[in-house]
Amino acid sequence: MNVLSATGEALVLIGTFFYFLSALGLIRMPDVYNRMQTSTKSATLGSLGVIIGTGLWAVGMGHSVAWIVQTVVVATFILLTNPISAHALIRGAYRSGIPLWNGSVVDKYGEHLEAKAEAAENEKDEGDGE
Amino acid sequence: MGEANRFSRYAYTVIVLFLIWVLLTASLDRQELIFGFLLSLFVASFTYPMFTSRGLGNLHPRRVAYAMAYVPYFLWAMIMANLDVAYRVLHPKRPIRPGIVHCKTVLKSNTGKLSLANSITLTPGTITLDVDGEDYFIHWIWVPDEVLGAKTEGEHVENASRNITRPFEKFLKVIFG
Amino acid sequence: MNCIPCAEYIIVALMIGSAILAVEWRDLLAAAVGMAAVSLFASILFFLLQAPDVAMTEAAIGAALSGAVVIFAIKRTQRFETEEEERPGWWIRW
Amino acid sequence: MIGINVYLALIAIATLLAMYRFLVGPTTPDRLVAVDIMTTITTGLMVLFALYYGRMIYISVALVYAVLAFGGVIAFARYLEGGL
Amino acid sequence: MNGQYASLLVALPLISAFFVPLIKGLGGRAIKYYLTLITALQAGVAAWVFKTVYTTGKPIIVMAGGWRPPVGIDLYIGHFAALFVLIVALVSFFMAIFSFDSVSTEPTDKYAMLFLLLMLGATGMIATGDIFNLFVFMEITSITAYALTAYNKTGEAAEAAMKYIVLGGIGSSFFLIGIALIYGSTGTLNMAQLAQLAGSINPTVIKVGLSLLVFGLAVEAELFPLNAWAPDAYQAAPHPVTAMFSAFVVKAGLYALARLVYLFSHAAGWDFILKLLVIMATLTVFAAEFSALRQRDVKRMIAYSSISQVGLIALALSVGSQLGVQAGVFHMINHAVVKTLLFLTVGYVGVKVGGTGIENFSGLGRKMPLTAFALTVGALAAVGIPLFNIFWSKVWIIIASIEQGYAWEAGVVLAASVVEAVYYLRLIHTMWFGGWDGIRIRESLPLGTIALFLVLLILAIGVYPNPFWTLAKSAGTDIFNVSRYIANVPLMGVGP
Amino acid sequence: MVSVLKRSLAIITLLIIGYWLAQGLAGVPFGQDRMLVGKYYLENVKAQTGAVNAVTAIVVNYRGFDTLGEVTVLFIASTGVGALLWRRKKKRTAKTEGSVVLRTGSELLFPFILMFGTYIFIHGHLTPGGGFPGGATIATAFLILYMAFVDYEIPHRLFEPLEGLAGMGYVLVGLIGLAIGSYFLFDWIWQTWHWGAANLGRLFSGGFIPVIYTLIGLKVGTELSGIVDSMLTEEVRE
Amino acid sequence: MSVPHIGLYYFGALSLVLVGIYGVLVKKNLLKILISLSIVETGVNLLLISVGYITGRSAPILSEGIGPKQAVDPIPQALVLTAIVIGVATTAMALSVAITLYEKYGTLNIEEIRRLRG
Repeated sequence: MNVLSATGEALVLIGTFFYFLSALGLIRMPDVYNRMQTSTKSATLGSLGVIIGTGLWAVGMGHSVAWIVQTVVVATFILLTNPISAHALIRGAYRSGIPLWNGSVVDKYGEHLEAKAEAAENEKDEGDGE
Repeated sequence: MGEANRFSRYAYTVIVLFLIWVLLTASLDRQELIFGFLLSLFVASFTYPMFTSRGLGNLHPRRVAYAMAYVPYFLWAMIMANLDVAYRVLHPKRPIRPGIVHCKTVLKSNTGKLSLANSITLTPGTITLDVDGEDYFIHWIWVPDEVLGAKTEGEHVENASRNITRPFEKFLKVIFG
Repeated sequence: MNCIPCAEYIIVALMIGSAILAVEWRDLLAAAVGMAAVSLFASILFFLLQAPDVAMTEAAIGAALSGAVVIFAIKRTQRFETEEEERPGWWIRW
Repeated sequence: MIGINVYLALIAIATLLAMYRFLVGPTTPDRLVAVDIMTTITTGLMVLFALYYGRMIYISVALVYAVLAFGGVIAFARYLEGGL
Repeated sequence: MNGQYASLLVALPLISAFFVPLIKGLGGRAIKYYLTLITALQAGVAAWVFKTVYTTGKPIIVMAGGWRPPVGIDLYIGHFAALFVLIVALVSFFMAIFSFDSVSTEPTDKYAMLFLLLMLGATGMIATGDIFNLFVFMEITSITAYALTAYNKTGEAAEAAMKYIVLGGIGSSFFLIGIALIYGSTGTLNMAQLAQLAGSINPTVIKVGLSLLVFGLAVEAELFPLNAWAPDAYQAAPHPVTAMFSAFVVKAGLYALARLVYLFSHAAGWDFILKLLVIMATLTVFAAEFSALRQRDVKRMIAYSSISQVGLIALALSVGSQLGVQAGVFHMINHAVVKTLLFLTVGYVGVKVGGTGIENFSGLGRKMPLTAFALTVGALAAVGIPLFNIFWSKVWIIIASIEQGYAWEAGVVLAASVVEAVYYLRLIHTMWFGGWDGIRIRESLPLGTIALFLVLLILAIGVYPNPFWTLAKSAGTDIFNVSRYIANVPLMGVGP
Repeated sequence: MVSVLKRSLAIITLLIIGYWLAQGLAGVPFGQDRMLVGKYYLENVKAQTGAVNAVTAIVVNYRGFDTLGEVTVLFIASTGVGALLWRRKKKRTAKTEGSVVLRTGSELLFPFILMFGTYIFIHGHLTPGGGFPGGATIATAFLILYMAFVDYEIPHRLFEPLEGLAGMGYVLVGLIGLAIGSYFLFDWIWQTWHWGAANLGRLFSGGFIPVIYTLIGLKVGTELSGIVDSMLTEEVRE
Repeated sequence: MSVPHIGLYYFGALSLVLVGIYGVLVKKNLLKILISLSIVETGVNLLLISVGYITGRSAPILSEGIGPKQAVDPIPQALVLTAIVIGVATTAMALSVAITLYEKYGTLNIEEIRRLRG
C-alpha cells in the first residue's frame, strides 16, 4: 500500500460520496431546475474523483502508466460534455414550459423572452402597417 | 482579432487532434504515432473551419500559461461549489432561494462563451440557462440580497455579474479573447 | 470477500424495473427514456459478463442513436398515447 | 481491496435514489436528469470494474459512454425545446 | 472451374446492389435495364451451379474464408439448393422484366436495390449450412420484405408492413432464443455437426429449442398462428414483389423449417415437433381456404390460396417419411411455377385495368385474351385438375400420408381442393362469361412470352411428370437423408 | 373491464411461455464450460488470423459471412427508410436555434468524436470495439451536428456513393480472396503473405481485419447518418 | 410441476423478453409496440451472452497475460454483435413505417387504424 494507491483510494471514496450526494440532491430538491443544480455538479466532480482515483490506484498497484492517461482522457471528456448537456437540458426544460418552483424569487429569463416576443410582435405589426 | 490564415488554423487543428490521439491510445508505439498523424491530417482537412478561428495564435505562451493557471483555480472553485451543494442538500431545512438572474459578459469569441458557460455550470449554485449574445441567463440556487434588492435592471445585472462571471472572465479574457 | 453479486442483483432488478416502466408509461417520450435506461443497465450486465465488445456496441447504439431515432419518430407523429386519459396502467398506479 | 464494498454500496445507494426519481419524477426532464446521472455513475463504475478485473482495455467502454451519452441527452433536450 | 465460384451466387447480387447508388443519376429506366441484366447474370450462374451439381451428383460446399465447416461458415449447395437457387434466379429475372410495366412509384433506384437483396436473402437462406447464418439471411429477407411491402406508400401497404414487422420481430427473437438454447447445449452452430450431436442433447432442451426455431421460421413460412401478415402484404405489395413472396420467399422459409426439423431426427422428443408441425399446417390450410372463399379481390383471393397451398406443403413435409418430403418438394416446385403465373397475370391485369377487384375481371376473355388464357390455365392447375402439374403433387402427398397411416391428411388435401375449385371456377366464370365493356387492350410481348413459357411448363409437368418427379425425388432425399448430409460436409475434427 | 380481462389473459399466456422457456433454460446451466468450437478459436486465433481480440477475429475472419450479411441488413434499413420517407423535395423544418453554447460545443467536439470513432474501428483487433461501434460513434458525431444546427445537412452527394463504395470494397476484398486463395472472403493479407506476423499485438497486424473494419466503419457511419437524415427532413409543400 | 431453477442472468433476460412480449400483446400504440420489441431484442441478446459466460474467466481478448484457458466463450459475443445491429436496423425500418402510417391515418392507435380502413 504505497502513497499513490492510498491517494487513489481516497479519491475514489470522495468521488463515490459525491455520487451519493448528487443522488440525494435529486431526491430532495423541489423542482427540476434545482435538481439539476445539485446533481450535475456533484456527479461530475464525483466522476472526476472516481475515475482519476482509479487511475492513480492502478498505477500504485503496479499496472502500467497508460492507466492514468486513459482515465484522464475519460475524465476530460466527462468534464467537457456534462455541463453542455446539463445546459441543453435545462434550456429544453424551461422552453417546454415547466414552471419554476413556487419559492423562486426572480425570473429574468421569462421577462427577457416576453420582451423579445413583444418586440417581434411590434415589428410584425409595423410591417403589416406599411 | 479576426481570423488567422488557413494554414495556421489547419496546423493548430492537426496538433490538437494528434495530441488527443496520443492520449487515446496511451502508447508511444511508432506505428500508432504514424497512423495517428496521418489520421489527424485527414480529419483536420475538413474539420478545421469549424474547429478553430484563430489557429496557432492559441498557442501563444501567455495564453498557455494562463490556461495552466486556470485549471487549479477552476478545480478549487468546483470543489467549493460541491461543498456548497453538500451543505444545501444535507441541511435539514433545505436552504434554497432559487431564481433566474441576468448577467453580461465582456467575452467576444464563441469558444470563450462556451468555456464561461461551462465554468458557471460547474461552480457555486449556478447553472447556465441560456446565452443570447452577451446576455447570460443563469439559474441561481441562492439569489443573494444585493441582487434581489436591486432597484434597477442595470444594478441587478452589475451585481449578478460581479458575483458570477467576473472571477472567471479575468482568465478567460486572456485565454480566449 | 466482495459484494459484486449484490451489485448484480441490484442491476438486474433496476433493469427489469425500467423495462416495465418503459412499457407502461403513457408518455412516449418517457418510454424512450426508459428504453435508454434499459440499454444502459443491459450494457453494464454485458460488461459484467466479460463481453466488452458487446457492451461497447450496445453503448454506442443505445446511448444516442436508438433513443434519437425514436424521438424523431415521436416528433413526426404524436407524443402521448391517446386511448385513455393521461394516466398510468392498472397495475402500476402512482 | 476491502474498500471496494464501501464504494459499491455508496454507488448502489446513489443509483437506487436516482431510480426513485426516475420512477416518480413528475415530468420527463426529471426522468432524463435521473438517467443522465445514472449514466455518469455507470461510467465511473465501469472504470472501477476495469481495475477490479485488472484489464485496461475495458476503459474504452467507459470512454464510449463519456462521449456518447451527450448525444442522447441533447437529442431529448432539443425535442423538448422544439428544435428538431 | 472451381466449385468455390458458386459463392458468386451471393457476391454478385450484393456487389451490384451496392453499385446502384453510383448510377442512380441515369434515371429509372436505365436502372430497370441494369436490374434485368443482373438477374439474367444471376440466372446464368445458378444454371451453371445446377448443371454442376446434377451432373456430378455431389453437392458443392462453399467454404467462406477457407475455414472448414465447424470453424467457418459453409454454403451447402446440394440437390435441393441448386434446384431452388435456379428457380429463385429465374423468377427474379421474369419479375425484373415485369417491373418495367408495373412499378412506377419513385424512387426506382431503391426499389432495384431492395429487389436484388430480396433475391440474395432467399438464395442465402436456401444455401446456407450454418444455423446463425440462416438467421442473418432470414433477417435480410424479412427486412427487405418489410421495405418492399410498404414500398407503394399507401395506407394499406404501411399497415401490412407494420403487421409483418411486429410478427417478424417476435419470430426472430424466438428464433434467436432457440439458437441460444441449442448452442448452449452443443457448443456448435454448424448444421452437420448439430445433426451429429443431436442424439446427445437433453430432450427438454431440444423440445423447447426446436419448437422455438419452428415458431421463428413460421413467420417466413406463413404457418398458422403467425401468418396474419401474409394476405395484407400480398395484396398491398407491388405486383412483382407479391409473385416473389409467393414463389420463393415462402419456399425458403419452408425449406429452412424442413431442414432444421429433419436435422434433429435422431434426437429424443422429435415426434413432438412433428405433431406440432402437423397441427400448424392443418390449421393453416383450413383458415386460409375458408377466408379465400369470402374474398372479392382476386389478388387477395390468390394470396389466401397460396397460403393454403403452403399449408399443404408443410403437411407433406411433416409426414415424416422420405416419400412425404419428396412430395412436398414436388409441390413446392409446382406451386412456384403456378403462383408466379397467377400473380404475373393478375398483376398485369391490375396494371392495365386499374385494380384487382373481381369486377375488373369481368369479360377479360375478350378484353385481354392471352392473359385470360394464361390465368385460366393457372387457376385450373391450382385446383389440381388432371393433366395439370399440381394434380401430380397432390396425388403424391395423398399417397405419402396414407402410407404413413394419416388417412385424415388425405381428407384435408381433398377438401382443400374442393374449396379451391369453388372459388377458382367462380373467377374463370367471371372472366369468360361476364359482361364485356367492349374495350380491347394490347398486351405486351415480353410478358406474353413469359406467361406462355410458364403455361407450357405447367402443361409439360402435367403431361410428363416423370423427369420433374425425379428432380424432386433427389431434392427431397437431400433434405430427408441426414446421414448423407453429414457425410457430404467435410467436417473438421473439432469436438469430442 | 375488458381491458383488465385482456391484460390478465396476456399475463397468463406470458407465464406459460415463461415457464416453458425456463424449463428449456434449466437444461443449459449458467456459467459452465461448454465450449466446443469456441475452444478451437481461442487456441488458434493468434496464429491463424493475427488478431488478439478473438471476438473480432470471429466476426470478421472465421464467420465473415455473417458480417457481410449484417452490413447488408444495415444497408437495407438505410435504403428502406430512404425509400419510405422519400419525397421529391425535402428540407429540415426546425425553428428554434440551439444556444451558442451547444453550437460551439458540438463544433469543438465533432473532430474529437470522429477521431474516437476511428480509434475504435482501427483498433478492432487489439481492444474491444470494431466497425459497428466505431461507425455508430461517427454517426453520433453527425447526429450532434444535426441537433445543434437547424440548417445542417450531411453532404448527400458524398455520402451515398461512399456508402455504396464501402460495401463494394468489402465484397471486392472477398473476391480478391477468391481469386488469390480460391475461397471467398479468404484472408489473403495474412494467410498468403503473413503481413504483420512480426508485430503481433501492435497496430499494423491482424491480416485484413483492420481493412475490413475500416470499410465497415465508413459504411455504418454513413448509413446511420443517412437514416438520421431521412428521418429528420420533411416534405416541403409549395 | 416443479419450478425450474435458473440463474440470475437468465432470470433477468427472460423477464425482459416477457415484459417486452407483454407490451407487444397488450399495448395499442404503435410506437409503444416498437419500443417493446426493442426491449425483447435486448433481453434476447442478454440471454445469448449469458449462455456463453463461464464462471471466473475473463474477456476473450488475449492480451495482458490472458491465455486461451482463462477466456470465456467468444462465439456468442460475435453473434450478439450481429444481432444488435440487426435489431437497430429493424427498429429504424419499423419507425419509418410508423411515420408513414401516421401521415396516412393521423393516428398511431392500431385499433383506430383498423377502424379507419373499414
